[in-house]
Amino acid sequence: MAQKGDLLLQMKGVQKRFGGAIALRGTDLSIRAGEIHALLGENGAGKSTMLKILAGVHVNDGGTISIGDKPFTTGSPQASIEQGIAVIYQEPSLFLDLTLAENVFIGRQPMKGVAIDWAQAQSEAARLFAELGVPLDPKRQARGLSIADQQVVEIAKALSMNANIILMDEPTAALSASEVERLMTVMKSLKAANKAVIFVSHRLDEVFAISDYITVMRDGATVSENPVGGTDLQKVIKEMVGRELTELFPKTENKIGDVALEIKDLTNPAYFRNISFTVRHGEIVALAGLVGSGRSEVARAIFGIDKYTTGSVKVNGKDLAKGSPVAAMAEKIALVPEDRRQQGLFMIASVNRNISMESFDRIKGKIFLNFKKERALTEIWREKLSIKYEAQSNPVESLSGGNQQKTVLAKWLATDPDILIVDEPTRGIDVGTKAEVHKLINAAAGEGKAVLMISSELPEVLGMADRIIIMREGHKVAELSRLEATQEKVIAAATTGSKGA
Amino acid sequence: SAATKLKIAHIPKLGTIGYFQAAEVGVQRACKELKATCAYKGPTEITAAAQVKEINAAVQGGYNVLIIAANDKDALVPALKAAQKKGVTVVTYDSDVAQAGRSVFVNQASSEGIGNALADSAAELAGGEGDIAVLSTTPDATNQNVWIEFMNKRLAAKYPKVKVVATAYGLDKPEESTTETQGLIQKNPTIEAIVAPTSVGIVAAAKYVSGSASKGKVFVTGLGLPNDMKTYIKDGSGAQASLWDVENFGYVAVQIANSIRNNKQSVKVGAVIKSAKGDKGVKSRKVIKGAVGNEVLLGPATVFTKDNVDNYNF
Amino acid sequence: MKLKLRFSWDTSILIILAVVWVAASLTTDNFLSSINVSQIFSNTSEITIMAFGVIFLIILGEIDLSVASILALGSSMLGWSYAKGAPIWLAIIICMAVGTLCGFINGWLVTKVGLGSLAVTIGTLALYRGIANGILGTNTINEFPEFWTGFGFDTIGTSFIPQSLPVIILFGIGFALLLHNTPFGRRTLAIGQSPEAARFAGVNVVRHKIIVFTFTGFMSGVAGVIYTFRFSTAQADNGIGLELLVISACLLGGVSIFGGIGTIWGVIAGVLLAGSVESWLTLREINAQWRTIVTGILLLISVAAPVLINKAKAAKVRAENKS
Amino acid sequence: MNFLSRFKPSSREGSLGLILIVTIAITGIINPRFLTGDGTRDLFTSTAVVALLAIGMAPIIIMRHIDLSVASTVGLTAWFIADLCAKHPEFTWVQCFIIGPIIGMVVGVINGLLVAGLRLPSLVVTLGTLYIVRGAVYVISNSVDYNAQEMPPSLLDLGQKVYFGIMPFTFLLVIFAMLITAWFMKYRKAGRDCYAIGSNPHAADLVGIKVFRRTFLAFVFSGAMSGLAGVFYLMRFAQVDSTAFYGQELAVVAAAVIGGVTIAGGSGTTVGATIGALLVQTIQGGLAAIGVDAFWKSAINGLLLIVAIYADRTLARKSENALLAQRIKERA
Ligand SMILES: Nc1ncnc2c1ncn2[C@@H]1O[C@H](COP(=O)(O)OP(=O)(O)OP(=O)(O)O)[C@@H](O)[C@H]1O
Ligand SMILES: Nc1ncnc2c1ncn2[C@@H]1O[C@H](COP(=O)(O)OP(=O)(O)OP(=O)(O)O)[C@@H](O)[C@H]1O
Ligand SMILES: [Mg+2]
Ligand SMILES: [Mg+2]
Repeated sequence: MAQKGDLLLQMKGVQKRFGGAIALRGTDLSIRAGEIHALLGENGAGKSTMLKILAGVHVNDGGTISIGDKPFTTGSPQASIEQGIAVIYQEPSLFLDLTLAENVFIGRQPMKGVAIDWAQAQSEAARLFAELGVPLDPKRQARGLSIADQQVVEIAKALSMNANIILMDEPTAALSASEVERLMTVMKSLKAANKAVIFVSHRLDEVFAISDYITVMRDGATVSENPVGGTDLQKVIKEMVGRELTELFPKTENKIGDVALEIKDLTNPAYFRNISFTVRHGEIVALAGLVGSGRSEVARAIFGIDKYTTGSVKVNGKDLAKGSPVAAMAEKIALVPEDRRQQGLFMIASVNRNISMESFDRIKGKIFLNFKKERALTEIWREKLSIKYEAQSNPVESLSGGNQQKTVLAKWLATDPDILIVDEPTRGIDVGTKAEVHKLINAAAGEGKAVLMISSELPEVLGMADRIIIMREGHKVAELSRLEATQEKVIAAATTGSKGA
Repeated sequence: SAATKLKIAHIPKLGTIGYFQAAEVGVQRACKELKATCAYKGPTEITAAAQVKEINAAVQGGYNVLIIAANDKDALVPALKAAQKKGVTVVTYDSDVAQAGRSVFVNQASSEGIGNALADSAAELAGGEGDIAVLSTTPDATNQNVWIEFMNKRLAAKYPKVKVVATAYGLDKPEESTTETQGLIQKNPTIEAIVAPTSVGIVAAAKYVSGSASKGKVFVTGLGLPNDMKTYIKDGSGAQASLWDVENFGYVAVQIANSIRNNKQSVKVGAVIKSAKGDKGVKSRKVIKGAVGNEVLLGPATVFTKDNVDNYNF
Repeated sequence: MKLKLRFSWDTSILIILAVVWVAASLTTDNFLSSINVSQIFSNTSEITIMAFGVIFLIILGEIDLSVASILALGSSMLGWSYAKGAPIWLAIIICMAVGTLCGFINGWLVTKVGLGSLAVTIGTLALYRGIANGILGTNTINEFPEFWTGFGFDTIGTSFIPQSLPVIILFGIGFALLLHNTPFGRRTLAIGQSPEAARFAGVNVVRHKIIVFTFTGFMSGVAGVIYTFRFSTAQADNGIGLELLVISACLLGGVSIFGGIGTIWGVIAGVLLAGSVESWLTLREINAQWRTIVTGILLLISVAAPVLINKAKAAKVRAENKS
Repeated sequence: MNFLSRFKPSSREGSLGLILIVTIAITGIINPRFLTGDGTRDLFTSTAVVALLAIGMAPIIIMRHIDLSVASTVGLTAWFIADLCAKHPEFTWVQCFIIGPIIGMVVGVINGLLVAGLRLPSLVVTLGTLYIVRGAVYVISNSVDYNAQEMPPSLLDLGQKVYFGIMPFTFLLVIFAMLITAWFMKYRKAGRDCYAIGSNPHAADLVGIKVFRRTFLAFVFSGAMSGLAGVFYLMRFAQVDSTAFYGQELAVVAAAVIGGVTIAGGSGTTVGATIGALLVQTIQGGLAAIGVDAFWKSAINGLLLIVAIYADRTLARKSENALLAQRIKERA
């Protein structure tokens, strides 16, 4: 067993190229036992690539890596697992057909004699979920789990491996405050057990709350490594982005117009009941609540992905047909979904094909698509959102997580919607760009668009919204104006609000 | 003009089954006598489309005689017509095409003769009275349908107490033929004989019966190769089978093609064709009017029983 | 990575096709003769026509195994109605209408009833051919007007161009444009890549699938017309077993069986490759049994070659990076 | 008790079993002889080959692959064994049962190396080997075929052997294979890996599953089962030529798919696959036993297949709805 402070992992001058693109140009990182080490950097800086090399997904082209005093064996996830490394990937990749218990223990199921001991696997999994504060049913299939719950299962899986080095690539991106707190408790106990945690996050407040060390990366190289006491927020941001950021939530006062979207008594008994609210032109309304409170389902119902049983959705006073995204799009509604890999993007398709997917009218001649216009459209949005990619024709799966998220935003903003529904719009986006995205959303509202924003990041909710609607277990429990809202009030309503409200 | 050198393409229904392999032996025997070039162009699936490809390729390859057992009486005609226009002699055997597609058809035996033989054998196995059933190939197999028709006529005339109560189709596959045999017996508990005028169906039926509770109660007869049927003819299930001399079949077809091509032999109905040396003692064959047009008969079928089956090896 | 692989697949099949053509014309006298080229085209005409529909389905992530049965049912209805006295143009329309209806039924069962397309079309494979069997029984209809039976068999004037070729070229260009240059084609690819994301992108997945199933049926009906006239035969077992050849042609042409990837020209190259190799071997008098083996080897090479090439490339790149 | 409950079919297999029983009952009512000893025995005998292949195919489909070469492999083994037996009259059933799976495994190894080793799409690979193996039988056999007289009597006798009046030896082996694989797929890590690989191949790599080994072995297993099925084929038909079992691969896929093994991978069981095979055969045998008009038979067969899939789907939806209802209760 490692002692606190032992050097567990050392990476020196690590390099990695993908075809022509250089992801890592000589990165250093050293991790000690009993330490939580944050890895920060802009989208595309190479954080995930670093972790994936350790996870055995990629092989580094240059540099040296050692685990303890032994050289690190690269090349297969299996080898990494055997060397005591567990990974929570940025994109959850569960086995949707299998139960949660199986997902946690796949390949390492507890045995009784020659047979797998299912009862034990299930009780172990249940224990892990409870520890993380999310009481999921271990016998349930993973299919249909919300992205946040999927992340919880991923975390449980990594914990169950009992590894010495735990890599966490944006584990909190999909989680709301209370789950994040639980996770932090777990991280602290890992630290107490003299394990090492590498933690990647774009939520800098969390980073400062829990890490012992902070390494900042930029353009594939290490910029700085400091103990958390030896640096501060502004300094870290400057190192990451290369400039000062004065305002994170640049709220502008917009002229608020007529009601654009009116939701009345919307009910789908399995997910939400009697939800009513309005969003006016020029207004940003936030839907807040814990993971699993049913916010995404409300958004899906409005946009027509799912059907609702009773209630109504009105756009500019007219009833909107239920269950038809085509009808919703005809009314100029856009929905930026929460799960970019499954719902937002066509992973093997190129960047420009993704961006033009909802905007054929803009790039079409009479019948045929005009590829030139398509490329021009992509170029516009690359500039607006500073999306990083090597070529428009590259598949989006080769983009970094944050840049994938920007692509989803781009394709929907390109439709120039009247009503913009965004579900976790800045999930995985770095601070610099986050400010850009917020500016864009504000600008959209400024143009008179109605914006409905779902977000689990409280500062974002408080900083951006004109009004906040809070949901708990499928019910609307509170509605607060910008002036009334405080962090405490929102959390209180989300966790204990009465369902009758 | 001098006799042209024969270049013969033999196109059976299916290249891979014993029946046509036996015919090919006869084709080769004739080729050797005639010093002709011969090729066996058996398709691997039993379709007209596959045969059309073989026909076209043979014409392009410079073959001047086609010996064909047709998978379809009409679908081959356009291709065969085109071949004939290029001076190719076409002789069909075993199963015919429309008159326009060939010079003459060599028929295994008169359809009536086969029908009668089937009827006699079935009546004998059923003991002169009782129910019998038919297991054929496909519902639209020309040969089988004609034979069954003649069999029914003979039964009505000569064995009025023998009744055909059901007809099933095994598609010339062991799997389907077996299932259909089971079905026949389950559906018609009273049947005493199954007539299978197909070399695949008869074996499947005989195999099933020999291993079921019906052994000794239901008897199988029909058209089958002696080697295929030996086991069931001798194992006490009392099966019978009959067939014409398949090997001579191929031989005769080639010899007739040669007579047409090199000896300017007429094949109008009524003409007489002198037989070749190797034709198992037959001196001459007469062109008669068949169901489709002019045809030549191969000769009677042999009935294989446990007393004679060991004398044959094909 | 993926893009390069797709590119290599297309190129590899084109290279193989070129090699086959050169080798064939060097080793046989008449491979490139007008009559043989015309026969390659006419022998593959039904497969090509059906593949134009099936490729859209495979790209969608679905499959249709019943195409050859639809061909047979359409053909039988053509013959049946013609024999009953319908004018030939009406009989042709009936054939295509029956095909369209069959395709629609497949699509309806898959999308509205929610059954898997593989299972459904294994069922309708038996069903459609069975209906053809029930209607025509042992009958074969083969008296068709000369003008039509020449179609597909004859060539245009004295050239080597078979009459069915313009139809195929027309369809080919039309479908290539449809798949690669229209929103409809883009949506087809999108559904195949991720049906869920397509729904979020406002694609009416159900309607789209029904449309594609329906026009695949229509194309099978067209193939039925060509088949009927090419062999001058309307009967229940027309085109039996063609479904696997159609699918092999698509796969040979680089269409991903998992959906989302495929090109029309790839499929055309795939069909031509299969047809050319078969013709070559036939001319070389290599018997049908060996041809079966060669078909299989060709399929294996077409998938293995790009992967092996890519592996070699990657190894080279890695070696360069290391040094 | 505990032991029994291990094999208790989940609701999916339960619903399939129900459909099977209903189908058998309907046939039995129309023609009672379908349910007599001979009738039941025939049902089992005629299902044995396809069921064995479906059991071999199930793990492959569960892994999101497919093996289309099985029917050709059956043809190859059946012919090869008959050929060997014809040349070695001293052979008994023992040699056949050893040689069959070995020949099948050779094909499986080739498939496995191509699919697992090079990561090629299995549909294309096995479509290729379907043609190659069948072509090889054509060429090797040179159109020679074999009949009962050339086969070992001990093998044919075994093929006729029936227990309890209804259970043929071959189907007993099928049940044995079904139970072993069902247990393996549920209670061994390797079995669970198959489900994981089919469910999310990419994630399977990430969690360190030995994807190559599992995939490779699944194809070898399927090959072995095809080889054994080749022996069963001989025991049943006592005749073989180079076209034996031609074109039956889709029947095997149909059996597995109807048995609830989803083509998209990740779910299904060998118990389901076996029931699926029985169902397909019951429909076919039932139609023969009822004496349906030959011309319409294939149409009705197709229709019934669709009805069976529909019924299964409806029953499956019932259990989904039950889950949803439970959720609604929770939320209330
Ligand atoms: N498989 C791949 N093929 C090609 N390029 C890749 C691949 N994976 C990553 N890259 C590129 O490498 C660079 C670093 O990506 P990486 O995913 O490590 O960024 P990151 O720091 O994790 O960003 P984010 O915060 O957005 O997740 C990016 O430019 C990305 O486009
Ligand atoms: N198809 C489904 N079947 C069963 N349960 C589901 C399904 N979809 C979602 N759930 C569950 O329903 C609950 C509500 O999920 P939902 O996605 O609406 O949460 P949310 O409030 O939007 O949270 P987040 O913003 O984190 O996604 C979750 O517990 C989720 O696991
Ligand atoms: Mg990342
Ligand atoms: Mg959500």
